Order: sequence, then C-alpha cells, then structure tokens
Amino acid sequence: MSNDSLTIEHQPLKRCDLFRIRGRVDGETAPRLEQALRRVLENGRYKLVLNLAEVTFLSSAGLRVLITIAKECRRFNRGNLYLAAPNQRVQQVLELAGLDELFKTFPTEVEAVGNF
Amino acid sequence: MSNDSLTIEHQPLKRCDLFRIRGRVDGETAPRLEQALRRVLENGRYKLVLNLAEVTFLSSAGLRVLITIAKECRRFNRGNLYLAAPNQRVQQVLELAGLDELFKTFPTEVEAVGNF
Amino acid sequence: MSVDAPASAHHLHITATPAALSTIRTFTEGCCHALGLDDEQTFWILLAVEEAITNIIEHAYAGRGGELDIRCWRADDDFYILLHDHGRPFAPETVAPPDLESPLETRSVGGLGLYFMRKLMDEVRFSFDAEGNHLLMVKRHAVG
Amino acid sequence: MSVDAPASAHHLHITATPAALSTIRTFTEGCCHALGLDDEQTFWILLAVEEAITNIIEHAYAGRGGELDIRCWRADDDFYILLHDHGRPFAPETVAPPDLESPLETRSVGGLGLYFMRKLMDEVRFSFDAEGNHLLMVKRHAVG
Ligand SMILES: Nc1ncnc2c1ncn2[C@@H]1O[C@H](COP(=O)(O)OP(=O)(O)O)[C@@H](O)[C@H]1O
Ligand SMILES: Nc1ncnc2c1ncn2[C@@H]1O[C@H](COP(=O)(O)OP(=O)(O)O)[C@@H](O)[C@H]1O
Repeated sequence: MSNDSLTIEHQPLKRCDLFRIRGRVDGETAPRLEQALRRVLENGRYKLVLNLAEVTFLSSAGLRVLITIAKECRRFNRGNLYLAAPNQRVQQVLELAGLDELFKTFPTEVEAVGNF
Repeated sequence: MSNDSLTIEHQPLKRCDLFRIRGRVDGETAPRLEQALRRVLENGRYKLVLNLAEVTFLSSAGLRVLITIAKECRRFNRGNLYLAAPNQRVQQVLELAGLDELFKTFPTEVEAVGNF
Repeated sequence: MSVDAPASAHHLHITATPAALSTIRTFTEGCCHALGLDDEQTFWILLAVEEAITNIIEHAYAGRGGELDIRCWRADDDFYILLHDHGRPFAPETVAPPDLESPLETRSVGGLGLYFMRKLMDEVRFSFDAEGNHLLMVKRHAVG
Repeated sequence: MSVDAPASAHHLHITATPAALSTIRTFTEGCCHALGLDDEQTFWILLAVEEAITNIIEHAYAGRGGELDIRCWRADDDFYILLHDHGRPFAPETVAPPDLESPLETRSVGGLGLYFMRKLMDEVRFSFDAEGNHLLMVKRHAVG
C-alpha cells in the first residue's frame, strides 16, 4: 500500500466534529472514512467539518461516502457536513461530479467550524 | 517604530469573532487593540477568540485590554473571550500576571472557535 | 475485441482484489511517466483507471477476485489502456447517467464511476466476448 | 540618589513620550546585548523597562512629555538600569499590590506594571529628591 494511504484525525469540539483527512480516499480506504464518520453520527452528533487540504486522491468511492454522510447529517435539519480547505485536485474532482455547489465549502477549517 | 508593530486581523464568523494578533501589544499599541475589539462589542457580539500565536511582546497595557474586554464579554453571560495558541512568551507573561487560569485558553484557534 | 495491444505494450497480470489496487496504481503511474505523460495528465488517468478497476473488482468479480490484465501503450501522442477480465459481463448502455442537477437530498449516492471514466477519457469502449470483458480507454493528445 | 551610574554607562537622553518608546526599546536592547545578556534575559528586562517607562510617560509626566535619562551598565555579572525623570513624584509603598487571586469578574484591570517590575528584577528602588525621580532596577547574575 502506498504511503499516502488514508489517515483520519478526529477532533471533537463543542459545536461540531472536525476531521482532518490526509492521503487517499479511494475504493480501498473509503470504508474506513465512512466508519469513522458514522461513529460520530451514532453518538447523535450531526455537525461535521472535513478538512480536505491534504487529500491527495479522491475517487467516486470517496464521494459516495461524502454524499451518504451529508444526507444523514442534513436529515430533520439536525446538522450538515461542511468541507474545508479543499486543495485544487479535490476541488476539480468535486466539480467533475457536479458536487462543488452541493457541499458548503470554506477556505479554512476555522471558518467552517465557526460558521456552524 | 519597530517593524513588529501590532497588526490585527479580524475574521467575523457566524458563531464568534476571530482576531489574529501579530507583533507587539504594549503601551503604545494596546489602545488600537482595544478599539478593534470594542467595535465588535458595540455590534452586540460578545464571543471573541484571540489568536496570540504571533504576539512577540505583551506588556501590562495589553493585559489590561484583555481583562477589560473579557469582563465586558462575560457580563450577563452573553459571551466570553477565549485565547488561542499563545506562544511560550505570551504564556509566561500570562502566568506572571496570574491570568493563565482566568482566561480560557486553547492550543489552536479552531478548538477555541469550535468550543463556543 | 477490435483493438489489440501492440506486443510492446506495458503489461501487468494480477488477481483483481482490493489488495491489488496499490500495485495497479504504481504500475499505471509508471506507464504514464514512461510514456511521457505529465503529472496533471497522470492524475486524471489514475482516477479513470481506479474507477474502472474498482468496478471490475466489485461488479465483474463481485469481490471474489479473478484474473486481470492491464496493458498500456502510446500511439502517436495518444495514450491507450486496455483492461481484460473474465468476470460477469454487463450492459453499459443500460446504465443511466448520474443525476448531477438535483439537490443532495434526492441524489443517488453512487453511479459516478462510469461517468468519471467517460468525462476523463476521450474514448471508453466496452466489449464482451468469449475471451472475456475488454475495456479500452483512450486519452488523445495525452503527450504534448 | 545613593547609587550613581559609572561614567562608562550607556546613556540615552530623550523626551518621554509614546513616540519615544521604540527608540528606548532599541537602546535598551542594544545595551543588553552589548553587556552580554542573552535573548531570554533581554526579553524580560525589556518588559520591566517598558512598564517603568510607560508609568513615567503616563503618570509622572501625565502624557505631557518631559526629560528622561536612561543609563545601563554592568558590575560583575549584575545588570543595572537607572531611569531619571523630572515629573511628579509618587509613593510607591502606598500602591497596593494587584489582586492575583480573585476571579476575572472582580479583578482590577490595572496595577500590574509595578508588580511586573518587582517580579522581573531583583531590586526595584525608587527615590525622589531635588534633582528629580530616580528608579534603579537591578538584575543579579544577568550574565552567564
Ligand atoms: N465492470 C463492470 N462489471 C459489471 N458491472 C458493472 C461494471 N462496471 C459498472 N457496472 C455496473 O454499472 C453501474 C454503475 O457503475 P458506476 O458508474 O461505476 O457506479 P457505482 O459503481 O458507484 O455503482 C454499477 O452499479 C454496476 O451495476
Ligand atoms: N512613575 C510614576 N510616577 C507617578 N505615579 C506612578 C508611577 N508609577 C506608578 N505610579 C502609580 O502607581 C500606580 C500603579 O502603577 P502600575 O502598577 O504600573 O499600574 P497602572 O499603571 O496600570 O495603574 C499607578 O496607577 C500610578 O498611580
């Protein structure tokens, strides 16, 4: 496995849960991302910020996770999933999928966290 | 005036107002800091985060501003002033003044913002 | 299949499982560089290939693994990649394109893989015959 | 005053106004380095001096400006700084120390300047006579 494999850093804050995602989000690693996010939803927390600054690769398997989790967060207006600091590659992949308008995206994680 | 004179960056967020303070907070520059913070209080916003990572000098005149503004923020339980990312010098000055326990301080600005 | 890889094509034979993905990636990346593609082009080709291979692992072989051949080559300044597996065939023309217009709440969570392949490559041609399933993807003017 | 600066002391004569603070700072920093103090020591001395000068500008001269002499020297490994102004004298012994125990809500916002000077320096001695106000601050073992 190449050494930019997925790492997930989770920082629970009072207002929301911040995740710093690093490396590859692909068919192989996306399940791990989904699991990490789902664990937070299961604790009744539905305000998530994903810092994507250091995501080096994002495939449709990763987007599937983002869409699934964002849907669950938004249900009953109980929360949302914000994206923070996507790098150019990530931004291009989101645009390719027509998702760039659908996720609320902030240039920095502090703006994402501060706008919940 | 030395070139590390005070600069203040203000980022209004939905939850709170974030200030990044850089350079010297001393007898000469403290009034500018007070003015910048007070302008936000006058708009009815009482949740402030001060990022002190790049403060190079902090004298009692600066502490006076922090105490004054923190008091106003906390009045009627309407808010607070959090400190973020104080460097070692700043931390030592806060300790010298016995203020380190009185201000809620977070290692990063995102934790400060996320905990309002 | 109508297009045959030249004998000089780069070739990887491997069992299609999730564990093989990183080897496939390294192989494909190496081919791209050896054939003169820049990092930008390589990134998008890796994404298209990732989607194609993931589908073979998940859908054609339904997670049970199976043989996979990957061949890459260049003709003029066009980049070719040919995938060959022996899994279940399917009817690509019956797969509805993803709905990119509706809001997130009503959007399907999947179906982006084929769409990405088609957006990223200039040609995406499936064929299914007695020898198995073939997928040819071409990126025109990939070198330049 | 009982302690006189040696003739060899570094000396700055300036009008005590807020605009003079950066010159005073540069002068003091230069003295510290010339006399062999490290950056750590220098930082804390600059803080003590900043507090002392701010008080002279604000309290002794009440913002109207006035003459100020600063002298720095070293004796053995002790660092001396002597400030001399002609403003209003005061009674340092009547200034109550700041309350460092009570919660923020009930704390006074000021009164930390003298406290800092006393905490940071080993000796802080005021004297007031016909020639004006003198403030001697000593940091022992400042070098080495
Ligand atoms: N190589 C394949 N073998 C069999 N079926 C496939 C293959 N590739 C795609 N499919 C079918 O096409 C559908 C759409 O594929 P795709 O766009 O990649 O989205 P996803 O894999 O996320 O469903 C799949 O759900 C599957 O039914
Ligand atoms: N150089 C001085 N000349 C006159 N009064 C002084 C001087 N320094 C201090 N004082 C008096 O002592 C008080 C406490 O000083 P200080 O601890 O520096 O706190 P602050 O200046 O914030 O009030 C001042 O309010 C002032 O009344």
